[in-house]
Amino acid sequence: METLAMHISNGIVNGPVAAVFAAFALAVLTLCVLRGRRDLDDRLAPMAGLVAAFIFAVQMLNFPIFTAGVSGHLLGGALAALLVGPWVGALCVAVVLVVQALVFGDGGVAMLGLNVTNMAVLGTAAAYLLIALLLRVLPRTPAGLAVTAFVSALVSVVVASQGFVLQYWLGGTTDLGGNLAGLAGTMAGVHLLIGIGEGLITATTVVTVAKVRPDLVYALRALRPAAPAPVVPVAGGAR
Amino acid sequence: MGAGHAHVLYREATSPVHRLPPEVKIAAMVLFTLAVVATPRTAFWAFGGYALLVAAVAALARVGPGWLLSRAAIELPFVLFAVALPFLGAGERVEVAGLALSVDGLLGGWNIVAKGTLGVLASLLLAATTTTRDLIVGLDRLRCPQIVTQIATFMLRYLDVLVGEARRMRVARVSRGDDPRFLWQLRGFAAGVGALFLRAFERGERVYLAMLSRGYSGRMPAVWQGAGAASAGQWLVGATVPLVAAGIAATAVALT
Amino acid sequence: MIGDVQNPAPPSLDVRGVRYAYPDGHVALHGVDLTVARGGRVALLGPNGAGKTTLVLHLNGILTAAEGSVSVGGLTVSRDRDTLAEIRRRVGIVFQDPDDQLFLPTVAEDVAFGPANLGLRGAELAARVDEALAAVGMGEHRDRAPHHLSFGQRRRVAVATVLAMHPEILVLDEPSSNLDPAARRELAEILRGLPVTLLMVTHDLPYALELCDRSVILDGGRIVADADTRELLADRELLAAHRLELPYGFTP
Amino acid sequence: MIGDVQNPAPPSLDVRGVRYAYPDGHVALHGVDLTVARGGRVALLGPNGAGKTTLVLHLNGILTAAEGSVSVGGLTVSRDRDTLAEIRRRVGIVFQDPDDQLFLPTVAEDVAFGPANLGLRGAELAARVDEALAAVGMGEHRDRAPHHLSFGQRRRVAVATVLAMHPEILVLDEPSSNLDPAARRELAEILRGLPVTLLMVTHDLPYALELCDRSVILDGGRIVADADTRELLADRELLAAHRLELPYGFTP
Ligand SMILES: Nc1ncnc2c1ncn2[C@@H]1O[C@H](COP(=O)(O)OP(=O)(O)OP(=O)(O)O)[C@@H](O)[C@H]1O
Ligand SMILES: Nc1ncnc2c1ncn2[C@@H]1O[C@H](COP(=O)(O)OP(=O)(O)OP(=O)(O)O)[C@@H](O)[C@H]1O
Ligand SMILES: [Mg+2]
Ligand SMILES: [Mg+2]
Repeated sequence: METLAMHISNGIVNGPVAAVFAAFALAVLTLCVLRGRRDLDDRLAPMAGLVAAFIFAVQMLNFPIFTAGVSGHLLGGALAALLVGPWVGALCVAVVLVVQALVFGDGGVAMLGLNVTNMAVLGTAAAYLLIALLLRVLPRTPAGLAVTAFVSALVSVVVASQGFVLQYWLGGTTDLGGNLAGLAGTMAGVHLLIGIGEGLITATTVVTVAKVRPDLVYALRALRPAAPAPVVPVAGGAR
Repeated sequence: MGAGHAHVLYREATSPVHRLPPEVKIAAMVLFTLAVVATPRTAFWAFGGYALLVAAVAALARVGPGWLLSRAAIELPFVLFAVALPFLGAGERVEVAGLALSVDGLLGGWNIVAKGTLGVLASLLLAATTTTRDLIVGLDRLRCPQIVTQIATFMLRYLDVLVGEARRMRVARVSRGDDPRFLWQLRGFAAGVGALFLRAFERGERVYLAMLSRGYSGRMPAVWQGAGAASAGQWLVGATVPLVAAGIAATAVALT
Repeated sequence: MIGDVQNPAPPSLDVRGVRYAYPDGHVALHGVDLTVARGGRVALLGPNGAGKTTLVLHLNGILTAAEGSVSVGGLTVSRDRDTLAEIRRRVGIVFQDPDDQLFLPTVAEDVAFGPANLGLRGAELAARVDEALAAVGMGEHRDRAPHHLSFGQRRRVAVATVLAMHPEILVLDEPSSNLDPAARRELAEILRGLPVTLLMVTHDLPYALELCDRSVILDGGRIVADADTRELLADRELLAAHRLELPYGFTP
Repeated sequence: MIGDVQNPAPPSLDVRGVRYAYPDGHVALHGVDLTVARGGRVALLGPNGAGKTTLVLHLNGILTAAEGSVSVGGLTVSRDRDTLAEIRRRVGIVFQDPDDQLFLPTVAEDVAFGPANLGLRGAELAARVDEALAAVGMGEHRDRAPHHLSFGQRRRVAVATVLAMHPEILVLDEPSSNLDPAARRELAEILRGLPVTLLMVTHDLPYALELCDRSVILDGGRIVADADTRELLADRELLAAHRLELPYGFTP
């Protein structure tokens, strides 16, 4: 059983494919910057920082799965999408990846485009689409929010892992032949387990925040206009 | 709570590498890595050249080999992946010590280990010689959009807030008779995480508002930008590493 | 103050009918009116949970009133960035919790943060920092990390961060708490010497008398008294109705 | 105290030669000796940064002395889990910063946390919580989030969390700061009525006189005076040497 982590390091995927994905990631992030500027107010700025810090911290906790040295970590795309929205959310995850690549050597700098595509773009996008769908159909209760958070986190992790499979298929430096399907299966299986952990953490975190400070949950503000946020623009500064 | 400008990997020292403006170091490190990745995997001598280059910069920066190698362990999962490749790879096989290994897999494994390690070492050298604040200043000078540097600034600061609030919560618990060995032994890891998140947010929000009260407008004041942007001379000095690497890479491409 | 033709200078602080509810629905201010003339020195008294801190946070637009308005030297607090920046330049707030105020890696940098945001540089900036740190007696700790200081030391640095900005209007939320008695007196001496408009929240009534000629009492989110400090402190019944008491053995 | 054959009960607190340096190398305590007999009431005075909070954090093993030893009712503070648990059961500490004390989602849960860890359940637990909250006048806020209270309200809840544990030894770090004057007096009344050993850090000298018959002065990490509170407060020179002063108009 091989060991997989989500941060692709240098040399796993060939240069041209990495370059194509870097261009793709850059284009998407540019869009996020343009759209995110509108979202980032006095409430979202500290939240974006905290979400990034939180993801950074939990990504540092690599945890072993199975007995055979397979390790994985949380990705955070769903948490980011729920709390700060898809645009700023993708930026948060991307910032984490950039800083990790630059100063921790976690994920190769040359592979940054691939990592950003998988975790920041695919992961966040998949999560947000599901969130948008589920919040509309599920009841407006903490349980509904918890299910939304759990499912979107789980799915986003699996989707992100399949991004790696796609990239490896396109430009893996070693031809795995028939083992590619095996790689896809292993990645999906491992990340299903990671996704359950990620789903639990995302759900409890978001439900805790929503209970005390519903005004802080972007998804609830943006997708449930029926429950208007308080008129105050900057919330809860006083202690 | 503090903005911990010296992260865990920073090595306090004064060296020519430490003094180089951050934007130069970031650009050099990124270009170096790109050159390494672009090198054909069979040009073994080229990787030796890169290793010498890394060693030279490490010596200049007064970073010891022991420190570098122990910190490079972050790469371990991918090294294991690389070790598995010779078994998984398709195509022609060779016999090594009684095992039938894929030639393509062996080369692929080597490719990952060599390029991955060089990339990790390069970023560790950047980390060892650059404070997080300088890193952000560097990104800012490289025209990174302000929203990104702002998120990065807050992220680095909130890491301290998270750690600080986690410490406070632990002190609060143990002094009232609780006995958790780890944060996640609280009544469920997740519940503790949710509470910690909220606490850290509210603390950070108040700090942010207090910063606004003192005139913060999304960007750290210009005095923070250290000694000023890099001069042409500094850019030239910094360019030597990626230039040498590019030379090696070009030769390697031409030869294979 | 309305139609005050004699004195065309606008009041330093003008709070009108401010109502505020926290996001959790808790209403902290039920229509507060307060005017402080330029150079005025006012103590804001009241029991715990009265809404003093909440009111303070309205004075530079950190919280925005649900109803009513706040203006600072004639400038109305709004969401406009430039107006807010100007208001925050004029009003310096020392927060009740020093941990909310300090965030940079060293004391000196933290004190420099505000003036640097005002555009000061080089020697001028350094002089501001030195002066402010000397005023609170923390000069020797300038290179230490603020979160490695004692609570009282952090409070002093928090005061210095605001003094260094030379604000026109100084708002202090419980500045004397956790200070040792000498530091308390030294702070009073500094405050007395500053040519600013002063609004000071405090539970320490003798301190209020020492520094402010006028006092207002806030209780339950409403201003319930506004008078000369000496007179107000002499009204035991009024004080008692709002959980205020003079310390034993003290007569104003 | 050594060889005290008349009174075989060990002192409640026995601190011997405690030296402590923070991880950044700053030495906060340079050999502190302090003994408090069972039922003793001692005020711990001293300027900002003297090391008072650091000393307090040694009393239940949150910090561990580099040299010297601390014992509580004869039990020496060590790293052993069971000993630590027993010591933390005996010693209740109210921290200087209420944010170091409160961490649960509601006030009532936070107050119940300590007694629940002592094994209390059901009606008995509820009674403890009600009693403690009533003592600090926060009963009506029992279902609110502690971090949504005013600073003074949080301080009161922090006191309640410790009162609810019925500790044998009560250590309070600046309990009266940020309390309104009535709450301050009410707290003094509660403390006077409790049958405990009391160690109180304070900058409020009249408050120390009101509650403690003995006072020690800590300065620069060393105990520099230890005497009857009234005598100590009468020694103006000693006080002044350690940045302590009596408030204007107060005579002990
Ligand atoms: N973040 C918050 N969310 C909800 N309610 C809050 C928040 N902060 C304060 N409150 C409530 O608003 C009211 C006013 O609080 P405020 O902090 O203004 O009181 P204060 O007069 O400053 O008290 P103190 O003297 O204790 O500092 C209180 O009832 C308090 O519980
Ligand atoms: N976490 C820390 N790291 C390093 N030094 C610290 C830390 N906390 C406190 N100190 C230093 O240790 C000394 C004693 O601090 P302590 O908090 O015990 O003072 P204190 O007597 O409680 O003061 P105050 O009256 O201001 O609360 C001070 O010089 C302080 O700067
Ligand atoms: Mg207050
Ligand atoms: Mg202290």
